[in-house]
Amino acid sequence: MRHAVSLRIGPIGFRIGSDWRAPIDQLRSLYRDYPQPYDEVADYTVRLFARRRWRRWIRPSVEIGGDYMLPEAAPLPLRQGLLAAEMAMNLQMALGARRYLLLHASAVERDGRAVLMTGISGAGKSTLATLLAARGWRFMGDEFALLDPQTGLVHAFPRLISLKNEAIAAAQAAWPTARMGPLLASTPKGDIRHMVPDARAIAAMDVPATPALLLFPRYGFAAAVRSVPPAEAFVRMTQASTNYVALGEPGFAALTGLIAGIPSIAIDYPDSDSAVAQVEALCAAR
Amino acid sequence: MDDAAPVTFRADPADARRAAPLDAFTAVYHRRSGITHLLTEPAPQILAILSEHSLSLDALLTRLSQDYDLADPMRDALAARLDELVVAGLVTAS
Amino acid sequence: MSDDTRPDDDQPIGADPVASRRRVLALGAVGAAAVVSIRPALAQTAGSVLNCDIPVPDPGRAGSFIDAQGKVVPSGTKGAFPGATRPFKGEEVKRTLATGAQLPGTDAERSRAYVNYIRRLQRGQGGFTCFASLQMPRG
Amino acid sequence: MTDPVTRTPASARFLARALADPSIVTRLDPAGWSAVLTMARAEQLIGTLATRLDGLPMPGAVAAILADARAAAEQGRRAALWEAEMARRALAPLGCPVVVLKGTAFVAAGLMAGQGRSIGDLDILVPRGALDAAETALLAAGWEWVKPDPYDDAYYRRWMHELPPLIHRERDRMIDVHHSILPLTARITPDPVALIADSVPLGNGLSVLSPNGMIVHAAAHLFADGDLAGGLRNLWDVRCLIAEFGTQGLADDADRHGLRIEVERAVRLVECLFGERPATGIDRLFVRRMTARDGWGRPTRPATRLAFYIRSHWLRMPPAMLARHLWAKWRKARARV
Repeated sequence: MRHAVSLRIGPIGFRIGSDWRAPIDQLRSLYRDYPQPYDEVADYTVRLFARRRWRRWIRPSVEIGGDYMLPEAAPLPLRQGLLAAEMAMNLQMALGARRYLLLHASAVERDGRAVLMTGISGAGKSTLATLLAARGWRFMGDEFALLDPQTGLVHAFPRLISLKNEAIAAAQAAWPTARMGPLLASTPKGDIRHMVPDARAIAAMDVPATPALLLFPRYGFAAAVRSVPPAEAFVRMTQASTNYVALGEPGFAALTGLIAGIPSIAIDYPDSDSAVAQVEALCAAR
Repeated sequence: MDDAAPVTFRADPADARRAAPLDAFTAVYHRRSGITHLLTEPAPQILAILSEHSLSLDALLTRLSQDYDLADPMRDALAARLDELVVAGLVTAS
Repeated sequence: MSDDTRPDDDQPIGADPVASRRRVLALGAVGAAAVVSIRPALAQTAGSVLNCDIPVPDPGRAGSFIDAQGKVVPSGTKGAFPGATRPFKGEEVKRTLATGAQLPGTDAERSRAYVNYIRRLQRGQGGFTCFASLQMPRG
Repeated sequence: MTDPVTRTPASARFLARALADPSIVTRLDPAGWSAVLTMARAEQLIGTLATRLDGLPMPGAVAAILADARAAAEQGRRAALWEAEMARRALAPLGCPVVVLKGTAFVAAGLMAGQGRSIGDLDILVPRGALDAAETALLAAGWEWVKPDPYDDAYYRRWMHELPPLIHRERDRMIDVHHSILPLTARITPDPVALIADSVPLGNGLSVLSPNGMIVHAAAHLFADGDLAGGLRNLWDVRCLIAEFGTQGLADDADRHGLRIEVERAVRLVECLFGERPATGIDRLFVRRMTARDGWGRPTRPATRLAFYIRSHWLRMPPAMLARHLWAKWRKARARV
């Protein structure tokens, strides 16, 4: 394609091609410290393209494509091209990943032990992971945690942190020096701004961790902690994984092993500070 | 298709499945279909018996009441459980 | 294998000396369920990463009306509504499902009919993947 | 046209050659590998490629991607066979032959064409007289209509060679129940009775078409029905069937179903795309269409694609009916605005 960039996030290599220069320039800049795909061969190809040739110039509209596509993916205006690229990369993972059990969770690590935080979007996964990282945890990812069925270890996928609405200011307050992408105002998901994970997260992204705790955070409730029964945790994780069924028996073994091996805990929290305190208290108790 | 002989039920042998007990439920991966099922009592018990024997509904009810104290020995309830297992493909009726 | 849950003589249950030798097994109610099959979460996650559309009705049935139950009925059916003039955004549908707010550009009854239609979507129909992506596990 | 020695392939021609002669991939550089992997995914041939290249020297990243593709194909095979088994259980009381078709048939019979193949919906062929009973049995066993649209439904029932598609409400998998291998409106009318009579029971309650029947079906599907989308994969099926069973009696079988031209074309194109034979005449256009894919996975050659798209409608319907069909579709589209 006319404009292209390759990069690797954790173990996953991407090749992104675009009909326009701008999204590629933004990716180049924000992902400048990330390595190239292993052996220079990307796992997934992503395409940002105009459905009709004239759409490159007149009200340019970015279609999301690649190795794996959803027919209902709606195009985005060119000024949200970076968001389109991030969506397309996530989509390749969600639909194509087979080497790892993909858990829709943010993850942080300390002393080789990983805390996984899963839940609906808006539960505060990204914010929590960012705030914990600001307190000395290693950031592993805000969207996907990659569980290796062969080893039971979690691999990092520290893509750009996708901050929405109020989370933008909160994350910036925690990480005043962080590099930020452009503010993408009034996207279908509200205001979005991407934050580059800190240098340590990028430098250590090839280092996996042993899962230690599975959290189901929920924002907007009085602080509370309850243990999640294994069957409930299992079912919720099958639904929080886009490739659980596709993986077959290795996925079953990996997920039942994870649930049996570590505590599953739901935490309700009224604000980020309480959540950080709750998570750290739970980890200290272990 | 219907005749006098009663329908008999049968399950694949136990090694056709991989099970992981989770509290009151058992997660079962069925190798042939690649589908995961979450089973609760009495489904695992029924599967265990039908993996070794082909039984009619009445014979299965008798067998279960020999092995267990049935809290509610209702034929209709057992028929409903078998129906679920047939729909899930874990048990065949013939 | 926990399939093999034979009576366990070592496990005392209750005080009754007879019952203690045998496990109690409940067959459950006729309407209850003892088997739940895990379905692909498909684009659950894609939903949080993707901007998607749900046309009402899908393009294969464009021009048809939607009745109060969400069924697609022939154009002009009394009491039914014409299809939406533009597809709804995934986020709009999500908001409606979560809060009960009306879909944009509709009144209460029409919004309910459309939501019923969307709830009935199945794989293979336009908008299904988008709808599926909104089905988040309950927090 | 692409030179097979090129390090970064410009069309799916290279992919076809790599399937036939895997050793040529050793010449690829990283950009070339990326292009081939992307094309193979776009043509739904990544699992097949992975199976063909297994064991060859290649970069570690490529080996890992192809290992994933093989695992995905294996899981796809499992799901396809299970869907066939569930259909068998539902249809067993009918006592009629149930012939599984296409990808599911290849894996059910353990054929080379099934190795690594991606498999979509379940396609089965049943005698036309059993169609109503099959429909009733499937609906009772958890399948539901995908599109309850009156026009489409009437159209299918009157003119198509299959029931309107059904989907299973628990497993989300589709089934197409055929009673012939081409639409009743097509100018060519194959003989489904003969196809079923020649079919081969697998011993598990399901049957598959005879080897020649499979080739005839693949050729009919390729050249007398659709617009050649996925054509490379379907032609690879034919290539594997010929490699495994030869072509003995194929011409006679093709004649029986009025598909001689299509079957001959399939055999020729196999030799062009997977062998050394140069394409001549109109075959060149078919080769152009089937390899119209670039290293970014994009469809190329829009004019050729459009020509084959129009041709597909022409093949399926007599002109008056085509006009009626397009009119009904147009009115529906207009009513929407």
